[in-house]
Amino acid sequence: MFSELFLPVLMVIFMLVVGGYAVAVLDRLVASALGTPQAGGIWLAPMARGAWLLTQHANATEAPDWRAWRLAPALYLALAASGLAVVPWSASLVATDLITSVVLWGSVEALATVVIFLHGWSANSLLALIGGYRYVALGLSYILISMFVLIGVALPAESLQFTQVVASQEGLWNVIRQPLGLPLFLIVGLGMTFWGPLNLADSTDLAGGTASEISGPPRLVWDMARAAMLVAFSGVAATAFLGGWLGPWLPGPLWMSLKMLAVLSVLLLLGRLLPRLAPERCVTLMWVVLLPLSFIDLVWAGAVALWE
Amino acid sequence: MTLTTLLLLAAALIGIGIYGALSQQSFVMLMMGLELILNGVMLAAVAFWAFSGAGAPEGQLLTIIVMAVMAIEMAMGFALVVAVFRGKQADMTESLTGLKH
Amino acid sequence: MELFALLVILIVVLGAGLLVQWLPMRHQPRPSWSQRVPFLGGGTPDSHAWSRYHVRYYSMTLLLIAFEMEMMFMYPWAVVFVETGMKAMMEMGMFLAILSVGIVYAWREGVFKWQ
Amino acid sequence: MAVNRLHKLASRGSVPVFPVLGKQGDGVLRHLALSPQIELVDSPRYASVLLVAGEIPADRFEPLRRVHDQLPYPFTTLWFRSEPWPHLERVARIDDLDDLPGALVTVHRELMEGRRDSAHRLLPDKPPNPWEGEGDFGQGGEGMMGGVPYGRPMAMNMADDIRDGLTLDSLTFRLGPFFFALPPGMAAEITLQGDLVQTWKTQLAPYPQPLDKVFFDARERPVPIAEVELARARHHLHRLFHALHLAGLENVSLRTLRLAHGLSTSSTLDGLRRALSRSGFFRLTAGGGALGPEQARMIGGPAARAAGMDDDLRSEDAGYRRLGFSPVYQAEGDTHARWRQLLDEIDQSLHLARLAERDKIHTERAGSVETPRGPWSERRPADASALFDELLPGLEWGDALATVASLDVAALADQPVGARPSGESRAVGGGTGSDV
Amino acid sequence: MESMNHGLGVDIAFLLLAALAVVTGWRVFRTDSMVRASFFLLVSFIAVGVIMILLAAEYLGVAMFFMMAVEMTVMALFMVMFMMNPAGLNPMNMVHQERIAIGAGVAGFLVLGAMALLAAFPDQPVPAGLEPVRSLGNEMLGDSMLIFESAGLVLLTTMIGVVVLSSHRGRYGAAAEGSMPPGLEPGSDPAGKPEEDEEGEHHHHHHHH
Repeated sequence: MFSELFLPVLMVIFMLVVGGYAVAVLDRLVASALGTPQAGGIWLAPMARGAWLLTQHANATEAPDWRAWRLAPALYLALAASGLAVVPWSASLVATDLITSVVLWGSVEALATVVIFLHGWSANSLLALIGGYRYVALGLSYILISMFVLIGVALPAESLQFTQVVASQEGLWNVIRQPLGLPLFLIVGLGMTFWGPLNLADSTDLAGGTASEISGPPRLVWDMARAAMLVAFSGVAATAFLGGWLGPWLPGPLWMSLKMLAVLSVLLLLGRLLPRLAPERCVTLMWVVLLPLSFIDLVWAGAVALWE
Repeated sequence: MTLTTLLLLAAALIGIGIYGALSQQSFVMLMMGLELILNGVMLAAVAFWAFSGAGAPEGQLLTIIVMAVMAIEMAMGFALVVAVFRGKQADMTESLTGLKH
Repeated sequence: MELFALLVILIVVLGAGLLVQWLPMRHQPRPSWSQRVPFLGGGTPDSHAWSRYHVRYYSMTLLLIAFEMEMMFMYPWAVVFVETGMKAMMEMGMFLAILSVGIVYAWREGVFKWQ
Repeated sequence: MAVNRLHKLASRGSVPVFPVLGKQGDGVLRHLALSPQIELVDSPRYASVLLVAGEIPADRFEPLRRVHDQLPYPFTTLWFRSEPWPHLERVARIDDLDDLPGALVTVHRELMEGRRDSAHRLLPDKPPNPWEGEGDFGQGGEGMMGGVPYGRPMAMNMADDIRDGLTLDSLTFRLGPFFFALPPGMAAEITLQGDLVQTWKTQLAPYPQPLDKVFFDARERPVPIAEVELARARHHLHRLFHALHLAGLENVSLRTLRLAHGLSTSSTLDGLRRALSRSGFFRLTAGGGALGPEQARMIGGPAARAAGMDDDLRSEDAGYRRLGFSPVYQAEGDTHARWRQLLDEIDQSLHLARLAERDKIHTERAGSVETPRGPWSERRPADASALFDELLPGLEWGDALATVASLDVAALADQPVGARPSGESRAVGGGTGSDV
Repeated sequence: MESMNHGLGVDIAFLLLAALAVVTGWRVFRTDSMVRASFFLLVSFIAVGVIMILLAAEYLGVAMFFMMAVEMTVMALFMVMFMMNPAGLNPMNMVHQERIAIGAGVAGFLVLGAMALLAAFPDQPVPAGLEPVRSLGNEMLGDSMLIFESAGLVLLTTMIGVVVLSSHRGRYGAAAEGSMPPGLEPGSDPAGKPEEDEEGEHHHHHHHH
């Protein structure tokens, strides 16, 4: 009973906490590397920020949808947790090994759009509402690209299970076998965690967008959920494209965390280097440029899977 | 979790869907009722697939086709609402007598 | 059994998210009305933000629901692709071609622009 | 015991400051952006210290009270070179720019460790309209769309949508003088339908912006061209800093600010220009807002040159002619063209400054000078914020704010930078005037 | 899939999920805020999806999640766009012919319930070793390939129909401008033009079509 139930829960909670902290520290490292000096110790700053948010009072708007407003950050955190639960750390060490874990990750992405819109809507304030609605345009567009790319990954594995997907990359990692896959999937990752160029939900021109009316503990949970979703996404990207736990010499989980850190730093770097896209151009880009590219990636993956 | 309990649940969902579709004044809420009916139909289809269909693949395909019907019905329904709303800002089922003008 | 573990994980993390918000706020006073005015750089809104919001991409969303169905068909196809070989590739190629005709038509009609 | 350990930990982080800009306040903003321990935030909800930078005119006191009350507990205020309100107790007032960051850190630390108690709300604790117990079910509203449910009326549809004929609810609100994306001090009444601007009425014009002293001297007597061109380049870089923050490029905007801070004839723009063009700043970000010919003539200066008009007072000046100056201009006149124009002008100014410094050339023609805001012959360039009223309707929210950030509409102040407004008694303390 | 052998945990889970589905289904029509209504429906769909997973139809259950998440988001957008008082700030009663609706609902439930209780359905449970996704895939590409391709065609017609109906500004300019119904005989003035349009070509936005 223990290993069946409590081990997965402990694993996911451990990944959430350590992953969230790693994202905060890595973000500050990338910022100071790119020239924004960071005050105080980079390792201590996330703790100090969390403590400050816990002591700050939570804000309220005039007539919010209270339950949905408090539920949305927690739901986003729960989605990140279910994403992390599906990531395999080694052939046997995986929190929940569903037969259709690839489809479950697709539904986590779709439900993330629902939760972010709910967070923007339930504050009943203008800037949050615009942020929520703008994000849904992006949120509904990146789902298709993500699914084409993930189906391309599932082709050689002949199954929708992440452990099988990793097993199918025994000979060659998908990042080399399907070259278009990882770049497209990184764009989906930026969209899903509204980070950097695709940050239409909590952008600076909306004074914080969906999060412009929250402060104190709700904002702490929202930031932690965003960091956790970044970790979950980098886990899935490492599993689908970088061969998960496969790798010479080092043990499986160590390889997995190295690959996740690599994907995380690429995402954080992209987030700092690229300006925010205009929403209209973003939707057109997704549908007219990236979708055909994911078609090509799928056909490429099919051809390679057939001739192997 | 026997076949009858599943069918009772599906019947309950279909009942609520019928109530919703008939009682709501707004076109969009009426479509919510239809969605709930199709939800019950899908549950019944899977229940039959699992208990008395010996896992026949056609059962799953039927469920996917019902989902396709739900998606298409919803898309066309909202497109009609947009077209009608652009004509005359009406959303109540009573006032939508004619589609022509 | 994995499903049960997944549900437990969801419930535990959801509870943790709500608890972290609720515990510190238990003894915080309800903010005053002057603090609850939405932030507009010192300005005030005339009405509630909740309104019949004029979404500008509504035809894109409708197009998406129809296109989303393709996803439903493609996952099982991916599982049996290697077994069935070239036949599967041809069938899915036809399926994708049919639906991409719809997208090219929508693009020509300017559906992806802000209506 | 655990609580004050939390407070002690909280006091060690960076100081979240929400800056409210008064006259000559944006210089303070740029100075603080460079100090690492201060974190300038976009919304009062994210701050624990409200910094009032520069003197706030009386017609903006009401919005300032609103913003003051929107900070969550525990918070406090700090007044820089402006008179704090009498009824705020134990409020710090700073006049010297150099010890402002230090003062902010100490105020924040005191606040976190409880040595300084939080400021109190100024406005009464009353809903915008009384609603408890009124209306059909006591929520202050009647019927479907009537009454003031929970204190505010419901949004009604005022006018047809200007683009796709669906008449849905439009949201009217006033975007205040302290919204960081607008030029300091500007307030406007905006009507949106969805995120598309239907109408834009500028209500409070932005504060007149002070220019470098060298432009004032250039009107009386010949001044070295190198100094004029460096001041022009610094002004453009400061505007680029605000726009890049709005576009989400934090690091590049701080790099622009550092470049402006230590600007000399030897500094170049190439690294920055490559970073911007490679990141797609000129193609994929929010754009739009193309100026018509008469609008361009009305505003003048770089914005007009971005719209294809090549009039520049410098081309009539013999000194510039000797340096081989010819005005650079774009064609489209929209937001991206204005940014390309700005970068070209900075490049040109640095090039002219290098040549002029080598040959010690001075301006010849006194009486009129081409300021970064526009030509200044007999009258100072006036405020052009009325331009937004016709330019912005029809733009999406992001495009509208990008257009506002790209257009320099504020009028020129009668005093150069750093000179205290006549009303102030004490002259500015240590700090050199020019670096504000 | 041991979940099929009717363990106690599975039965409890089923009862909880059934209650959740019915209650949220009921709340859909009882709540005032449209966004809450659509997301209650989403919760009801998710509950049905989890029940499907319990029934060993793994793929269908999880596919329900992402399919319904997208549809309910779009449903929420449109309900807020077209419904008066979308956020339910003024509690409203948008119901008509209440009695008939309740009667029809209860009647429907009774009829189907009776059928469920009385009819004898063949008892052929799913074979243990069946892989649902693989059997669905083979079925789709093999015997019922025709259904699969015709579904694609129907989806194409839906996409074109949706774009024609909903987008205002097509390639040839706005839909409303200048679009006049054709005359009965070629070249005659448009048939069925309402009288009030006679007073000149003044193009009025509202009642032009």
